[in-house]
Amino acid sequence: MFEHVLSVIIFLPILAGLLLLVTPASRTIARVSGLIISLATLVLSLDLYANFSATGHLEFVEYIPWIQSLGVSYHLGIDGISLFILMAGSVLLPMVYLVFTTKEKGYYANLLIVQGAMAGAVCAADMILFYVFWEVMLLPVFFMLGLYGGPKRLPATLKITLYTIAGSLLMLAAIVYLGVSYHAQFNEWNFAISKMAQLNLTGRVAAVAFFGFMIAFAIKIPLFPFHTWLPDAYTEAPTATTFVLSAIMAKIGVYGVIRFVVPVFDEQFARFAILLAYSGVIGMMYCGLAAIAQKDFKRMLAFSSASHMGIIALGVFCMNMQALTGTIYQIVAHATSTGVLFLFAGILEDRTNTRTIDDLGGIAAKAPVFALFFAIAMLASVGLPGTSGFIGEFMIILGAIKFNTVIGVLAGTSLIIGVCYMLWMFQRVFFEKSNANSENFKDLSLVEGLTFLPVIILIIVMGIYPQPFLSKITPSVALQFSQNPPVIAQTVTTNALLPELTIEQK
Amino acid sequence: MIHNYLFLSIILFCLGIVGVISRRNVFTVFMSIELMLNAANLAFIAFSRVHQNMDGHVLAMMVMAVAAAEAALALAVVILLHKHKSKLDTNVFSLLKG
Amino acid sequence: MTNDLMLLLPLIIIGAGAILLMLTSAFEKLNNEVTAYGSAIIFAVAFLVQLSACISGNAVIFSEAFNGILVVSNFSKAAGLIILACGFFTTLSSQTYFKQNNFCTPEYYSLTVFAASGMLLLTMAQELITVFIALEIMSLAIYILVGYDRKNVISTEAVLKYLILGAFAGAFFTMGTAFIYGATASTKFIKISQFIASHGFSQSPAIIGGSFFILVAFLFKAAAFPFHAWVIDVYEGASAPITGYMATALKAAIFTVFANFLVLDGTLQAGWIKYLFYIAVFTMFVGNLIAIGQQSLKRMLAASGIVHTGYLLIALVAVDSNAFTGSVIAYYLAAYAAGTLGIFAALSYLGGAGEKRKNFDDFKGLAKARPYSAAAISIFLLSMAGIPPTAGFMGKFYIITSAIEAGQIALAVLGIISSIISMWYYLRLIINMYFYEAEEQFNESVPSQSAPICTFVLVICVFAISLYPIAI
Amino acid sequence: MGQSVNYLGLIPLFPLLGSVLIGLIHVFAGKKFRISEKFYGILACVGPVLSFILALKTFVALKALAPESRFLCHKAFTWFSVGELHIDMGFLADPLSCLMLLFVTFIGSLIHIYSIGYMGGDKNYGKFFSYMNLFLGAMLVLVLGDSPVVMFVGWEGVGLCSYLLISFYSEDRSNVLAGNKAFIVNRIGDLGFVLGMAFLFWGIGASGFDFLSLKAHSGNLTPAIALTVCLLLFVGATGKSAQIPLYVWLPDAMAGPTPVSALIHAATMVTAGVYMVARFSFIYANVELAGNIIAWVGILTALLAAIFGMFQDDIKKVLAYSTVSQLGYMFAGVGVAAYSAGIFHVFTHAFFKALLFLGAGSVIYALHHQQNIWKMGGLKSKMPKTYFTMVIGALALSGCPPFSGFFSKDEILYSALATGHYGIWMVGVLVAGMTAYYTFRMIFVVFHGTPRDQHAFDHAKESPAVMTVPLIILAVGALFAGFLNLPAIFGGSQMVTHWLAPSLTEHHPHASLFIEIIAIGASVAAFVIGIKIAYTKFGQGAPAPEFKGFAEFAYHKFYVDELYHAIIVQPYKAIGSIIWKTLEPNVTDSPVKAASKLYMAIGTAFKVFQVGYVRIYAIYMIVGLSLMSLFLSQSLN
Repeated sequence: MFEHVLSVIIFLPILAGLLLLVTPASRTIARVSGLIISLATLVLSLDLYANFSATGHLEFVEYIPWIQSLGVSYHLGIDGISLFILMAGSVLLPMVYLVFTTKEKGYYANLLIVQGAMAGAVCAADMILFYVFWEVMLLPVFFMLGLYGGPKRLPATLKITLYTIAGSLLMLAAIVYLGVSYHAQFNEWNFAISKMAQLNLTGRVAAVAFFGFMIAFAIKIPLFPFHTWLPDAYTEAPTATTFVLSAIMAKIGVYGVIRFVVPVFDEQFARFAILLAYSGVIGMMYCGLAAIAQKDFKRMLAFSSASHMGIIALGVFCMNMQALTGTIYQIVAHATSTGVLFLFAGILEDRTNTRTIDDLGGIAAKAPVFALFFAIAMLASVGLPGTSGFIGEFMIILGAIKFNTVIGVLAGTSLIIGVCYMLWMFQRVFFEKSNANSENFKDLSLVEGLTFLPVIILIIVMGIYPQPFLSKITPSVALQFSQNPPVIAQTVTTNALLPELTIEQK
Repeated sequence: MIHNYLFLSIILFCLGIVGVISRRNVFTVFMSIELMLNAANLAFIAFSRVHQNMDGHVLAMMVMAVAAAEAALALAVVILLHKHKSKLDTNVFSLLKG
Repeated sequence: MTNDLMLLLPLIIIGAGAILLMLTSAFEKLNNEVTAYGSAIIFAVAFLVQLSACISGNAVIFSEAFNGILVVSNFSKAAGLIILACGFFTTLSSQTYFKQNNFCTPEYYSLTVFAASGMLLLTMAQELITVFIALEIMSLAIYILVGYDRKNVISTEAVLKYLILGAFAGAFFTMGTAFIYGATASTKFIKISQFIASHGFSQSPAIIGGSFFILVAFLFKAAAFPFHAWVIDVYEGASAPITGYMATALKAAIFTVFANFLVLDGTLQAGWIKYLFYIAVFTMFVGNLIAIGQQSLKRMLAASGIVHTGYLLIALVAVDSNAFTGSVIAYYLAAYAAGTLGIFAALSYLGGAGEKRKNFDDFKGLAKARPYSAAAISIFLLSMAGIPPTAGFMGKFYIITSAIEAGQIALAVLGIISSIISMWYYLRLIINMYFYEAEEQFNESVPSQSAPICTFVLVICVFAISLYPIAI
Repeated sequence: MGQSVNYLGLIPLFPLLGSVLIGLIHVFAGKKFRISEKFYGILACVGPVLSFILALKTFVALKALAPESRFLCHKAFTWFSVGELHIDMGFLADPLSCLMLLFVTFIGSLIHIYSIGYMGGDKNYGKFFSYMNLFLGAMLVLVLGDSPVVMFVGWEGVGLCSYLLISFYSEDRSNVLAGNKAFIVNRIGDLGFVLGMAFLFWGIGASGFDFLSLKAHSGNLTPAIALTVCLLLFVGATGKSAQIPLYVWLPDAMAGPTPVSALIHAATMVTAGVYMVARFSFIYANVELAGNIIAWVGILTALLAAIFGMFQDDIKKVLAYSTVSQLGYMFAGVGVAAYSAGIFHVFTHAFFKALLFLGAGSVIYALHHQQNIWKMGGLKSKMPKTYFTMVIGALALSGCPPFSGFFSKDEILYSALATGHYGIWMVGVLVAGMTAYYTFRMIFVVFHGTPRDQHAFDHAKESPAVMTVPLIILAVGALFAGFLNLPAIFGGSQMVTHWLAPSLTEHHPHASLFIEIIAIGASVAAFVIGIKIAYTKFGQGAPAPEFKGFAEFAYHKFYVDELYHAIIVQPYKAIGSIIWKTLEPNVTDSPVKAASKLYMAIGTAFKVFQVGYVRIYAIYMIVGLSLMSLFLSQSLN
């Protein structure tokens, strides 16, 4: 493994994307080169994964000073938490190039850029660097949504962009506040994420900074009630963008919470965790219920994704090891399942020219492979044991019960809510009789089938044999909790309704 | 003694301000500005006297020179304005707004 | 003395160059082209000299020249670099601009260089009357440049407004100078500083009043609230390259001298910080609110210029008068200049004959017809909006860091909120360029390559500056 | 800890592999290469049969051990391990699971064989067997799982298969809706299961979350958590085993092919709840309140379903309600802490109910998918084998001595009586009578009397051997399975109860002979009365009755489905559309919308200040300057 592998994973796609944009390449060239680059990234990531030794600390560290007077540096590294988000991106993105063949050059170029930027945000070990990538990853989304989106794309574009930028600028202020506080407390400028955990933050300003971070991440995740950009954006965006947004970008929001908020603002976090947890749970239920009212399957998946993100975020707020590990696992599981579902939705839309659930029917009979794959992804998304979706959800619910019984029980309802709309949709789209729209539906081609096959297999493998993955995650998670034993690990909310059910801290 | 000079200077300055904001004729406005500059000059001279050095005089001369340059430009602008609209009312020139 | 002259070499080159250009423009054989390139060469030479001075970096931070009237510091050098670069790009953009607009004479370039000489002087000035003279050298040249299109009533109206209000502000400056002179018997910064140190700032009404008036004049030139109203109209009336020039070089010069003046004494700065705080806040927000409703691109950019003035005022509020380096201000000025100049350079060749394209809607669908220009403009806008990895982001980052470091957390947060507000009108142009179908073809050929090249170079600058680290 | 044997993992693996294989062949090669039905059929039976053989092997191995150490386990791999949570993908064979294992694989194999005939000609033949194998695999995981979490894998897996098989004829919307209903209702139960597991884990799971460790630490549970766990797990059981209030899905589930109804919705899956309660007997035994609740819910379900069963006119619906009713018995049994009795009834029920369903399937097959009993009649002569075996099944179901159902049902009723649950016992006896009534109502209407639909009757003929042979085998089971647990009063040794004893935490009540005789007497009397009424009304053939009053109410199943629809489904959808149509645009999104409106409004308003008059700009300056000076003078004072 060579030294700068993370840099290559980040900048290879970005540079390739930029190069595609500035050269008059044809769209075929764009697609092929995008595919090659993303496969190259995949190979590198897999190698990285194989060599990752799960020490819990950052690995593959790269460190180049940048603004020495402020301690800002080009500082990369991954641990068990970031590794999986990075992997999710690397594994999933090549599919887009294989499946969607007829898009414009800029589409593929932007995809490449967003892939690199997301990798950068995940690998960044310096807050400023993180912020840079965090913002950069929005730009391709902006252009893809605005250029290649649906008919109502402009308001959606504006909404997501302004919403997200507003959040992230608040985060910038909070980041700077952290750096300055570090300077004040240790008389040294530093913006390294890992150093911030040593900060002793109290008072109102710290609480404001905490919300600066939280709001930024809450918008990205999106956490109720900051989710209102999501239905429009997910629906109007071209499939690949929705895919990127839901499968990976939303996860980076959760990642941000784990990386920044939990270790740094331990006190504030412990104080507001219950509030945030309710926000997660309510969001899960709210979006899940809204999903049932959708006529458009893409929007339904959008709400479903938002609903799942609520539960994923909840895992972070429960502040125990099972829930947090569950969250990270669920991040990957959700990325694979929902991501693939969005791609399938894209295929459905491409082939039938409709997104209305009621216009379809009987596809299972016409396209058994497609239906099979769709069903597996759907079942993973509803958390069926034996698929990837179960492990994470189970651990999150487990942790939530420990954290607060009421929240745990509410979190459990995701088992029911998710399955309602999914089955209903599956029934209307895949079962029943076929009609004019679905009469000539073609099953997945060989290339498409082979494209999706690894992910479908991954979904099942991750459900049946998750331990190899978990063993890479747990050291980092354990480290996270060992860093803040006094506050976070001991915060257990007493259940006001049924005090005798409160789980004791051992 | 100095106070009297200063009072005069300030009164002139204020008159200049009032002229700028109340008059609409371009000429009068420029003259009002000249008045303000001259008020400053008066103050310079007066302070120069107080401090018993000639710096103030030099400064006044500089200001006058600059004022002259400004006035020259102002006249050119006035001519231009007149060419365009045949009027020297500042309110006429409000195409740029909003 | 020789040493002093060496330090002033860029200024001398520019001054001599300006006079030379003025003289040569009497010859009819010298057409606009030659003058344009001539002035560009003058700027380039001066820039390189300044750059070599920066790099060779004589360790003396405060090298006095001319008996303390002028001081060459790293800050002034940096500001000088920015101004010279702005001049360079402005002349080249103008060259292209005047292929489509025919009110140019060779004197135009001479005046550009003259303005630059005033600005350079301003960055170094450490004496109030020198400041005044430099200010007027600069302003008079800019007045003329604003109204250069004599046939155009808009342009004339712009110069009228600018002239009246500028002279009005100038009068305040002289009055303030007179007060300070009255109190301290000197107009040198160093003497004023000594006087305040011995007598105290708040004990001396003349110092308070005088510095107040001077502040007003600076705030006017920098277009801060409530002295901002002119800037919108004047920018609209002026030609695109000159608007860019005003927005960047002039602002750089003003903020340099403003900072120099403000830090001459700690108590002076402390006395005004409270006001500057509110002014900064109002400037940012008023600028934003004006920008929102604008249909004309230049008016929007003018209003956004007001907002950026607000950010720079944050930096001013946050400066530490005891260890003043001005690096944050200089960095922000450079970052802002790169973005703004870039846009105006692009407008110089995209505006069309007689600047027929000036509204947001006129640029709909530009990305299809001219993808590279649209991309460049987008990058500039993103830089102005402060989106990484552009220079504008780093500038904003430094400003916020310095503000929080100085304990001005509220100001930092308000600055952030303001940039959230500003996001929409920047994105609006990008959206117009990219996400709409073209209403026209943009098919006229670009008359000359210098403005496009400027645009391209500035794109590189936007990224290059962002990588350049500074010390706070 | 028990002995480790590797082949335990293979037991569920065979059908699972079979399922994958058949599924792949069906999807990718089925149409292209015209794979014959025979090939599918044989392939499909290999897995179950192999599993059955291994189950026998397991049984032999267990038998060889001393009763108190009858545990075989196999930890395939660490499934997931995070902090104190450590879950192995482990399998546990103890007497309880071994019993389940045996009859699940046995009946599963039989039904697979039967399906070869029944499903003949279906275009999704391969798909059917793939699902069936998948089901069997999942069921075996459920049975063998050595921790609640692994059990839950099977638990949800069988639910999935149930869904897939109910909506097997997916072109018909009502079938798919029935499938959806089954899955969703099951999911509601699963929520209880998951929450129960969570509480259990935080209660005592930290030192090992497999059944053996849990059992060892069960004393550490606080009463509150123990009760919570019991009730939550029981919620899970009500979903899977169709008890009040979640029984509604099971009758609808009859939309699936009949072998599915026999295997999943009668013999195996629906009894999982009982199995689970027995599995957790070490907790339930200590929480009497939970036991009582379970017993009452069970017996009331039995009553309710029996009432519904008396008025059904679909042959499968009759059987479905009878299943619900019998499941109620089983819960009554485990509720009064007679776990072995409950499990024994599961065991016998599997035989006779599978038999009845397969028999019904045979009838339906013969009549070309006619399910309405009022279109049948007199089939006795046409289908003697079916008739004969079904009567055996019916007698077993009705609790006629000495058929298997008699012994197991009697065991439950006796336990209820002996532990002092008189109310439960009385209801139980009543239900026994009703069972006899509706079962024989069905038998009489279908097989006796005169044909009601002559055309269908003429074309009806006995089913092929592949279908009747399983019927006969099951009939033998239905006849004799009861003797395995012959109580002492009949000279038996209660083999099953003793066999199960190491797995269960159970206290056998020592009741007098008198009580035993009362229990047996009442059951037999109820059976006789029930069958008598049925014979009087339907023995000679009767027309389809008109339902009035209570009967009509019962015919419509007390309108429970409609009620659920009105108070759960409709509000759920309504909330969804309220959120989407009202809340989202007008409330949640309104701050954003208001902000953007305000933004544009202020932006437009601010243009007013740019009046364009230079004089006014100067006034701005002066006003600003004056205000500043005002503050200045303030601050100086």
